[in-house]
Amino acid sequence: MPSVRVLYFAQLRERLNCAEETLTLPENTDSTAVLALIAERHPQARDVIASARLAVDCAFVSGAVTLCDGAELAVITPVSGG
Amino acid sequence: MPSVRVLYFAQLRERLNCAEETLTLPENTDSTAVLALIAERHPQARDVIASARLAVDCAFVSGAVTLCDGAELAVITPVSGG
Amino acid sequence: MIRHAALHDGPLPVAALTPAALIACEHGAVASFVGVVRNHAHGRAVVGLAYDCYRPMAERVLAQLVVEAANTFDADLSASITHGLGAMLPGDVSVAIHIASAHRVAAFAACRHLIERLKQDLPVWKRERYADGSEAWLKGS
Amino acid sequence: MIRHAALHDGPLPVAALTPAALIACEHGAVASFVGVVRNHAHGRAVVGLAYDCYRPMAERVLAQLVVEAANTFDADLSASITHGLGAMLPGDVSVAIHIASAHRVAAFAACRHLIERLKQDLPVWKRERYADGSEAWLKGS
Repeated sequence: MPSVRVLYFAQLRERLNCAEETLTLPENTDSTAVLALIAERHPQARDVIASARLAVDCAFVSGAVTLCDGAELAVITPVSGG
Repeated sequence: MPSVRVLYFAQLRERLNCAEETLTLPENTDSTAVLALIAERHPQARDVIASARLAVDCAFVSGAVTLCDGAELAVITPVSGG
Repeated sequence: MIRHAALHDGPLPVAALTPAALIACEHGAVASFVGVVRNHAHGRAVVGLAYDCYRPMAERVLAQLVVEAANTFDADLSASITHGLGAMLPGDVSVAIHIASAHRVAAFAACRHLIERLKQDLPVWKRERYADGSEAWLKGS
Repeated sequence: MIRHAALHDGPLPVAALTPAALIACEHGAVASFVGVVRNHAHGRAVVGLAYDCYRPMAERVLAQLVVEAANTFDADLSASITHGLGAMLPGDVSVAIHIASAHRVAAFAACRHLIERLKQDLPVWKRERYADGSEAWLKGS
């Protein structure tokens, strides 16, 4: 199972008190399952993660994802730029 | 019958070789009748005047118009600003 | 709240391109439109143009269109609209519209409304000069 | 054809407000959107805000949105999009979008599209500070 970096921003980073962690995740999975695994690990942020999208290597992904060792994942909660 | 100034611009001014003239027109009339009287006076520009709107004292008018001595009329052919 | 509507002799200066004068902390959105003289139109190469204008009416129409936009989209909007007159070359700026409003929907709508209404009602006429030496008054735009 | 997409540390400078760099004689229409930090939001007095950002992804998203707008509205458009980051005060400029195209319909549509898509997909988050001393991360915008 590949070891990946997972990044947190804004409200989620504050809730977890963590900007980044390294996790071991299944190689062939899907974005919903990845977010569910992360939420399971951080029950105090389950509600925030439920509204998030997953990005892998700076691109939004949905459905099936293949994770490689060293991939950079980001949990993108609803954005508020502009 | 009031004496009014009538102004011409752009293509119409060139066709008439006239930027302004003074005409005597009925006091109580309507914009279509005013344009028809002007077209009658300038048959060489009948087609251009047919596409024009009438302005009285710097405002578009349609339907009934009351003309006063010294009013400033303008024959506004389709505009092309911007 | 700023309301500015004016004619300008010649192409608009570079200062007319910026909405900087309208920026205010109660208005979160500024939408702008700038019209530029193109080097081609209706499939022909344009080398220049000249605007004729019924000046007192044009000034009045510009001011009225700003009021109309405010009445329609946002009573508190700030607006600046400037139209150039006379001779211009391709690349010159002929018109600049800036709208500041609390929200972007009203700012975009008012800006779009103003350029469309200007093209309907502003008593200004464009005579284009073409690469082949001919000239023509535009009818509508 | 000019394509510019960038993040900027701090509020945007006044130079970002003008589309002057995009003016070209093949593009008759320039539409712009400028976002300004407001002094009120959701009925509360805002005294400042800070943007957090996933920077490498945000740079990539901005560039992709420009390509998307060109593919959708006009393959030949010029575009500039800049988003500020970090701390800002009411009246500061947080985002500037400029689109130049041959015709105004495409310029307006591409400009509007870019701000709407930016608000959906740009990984940037706004934390507002209120007059009562409290702070909150915005959810959507």
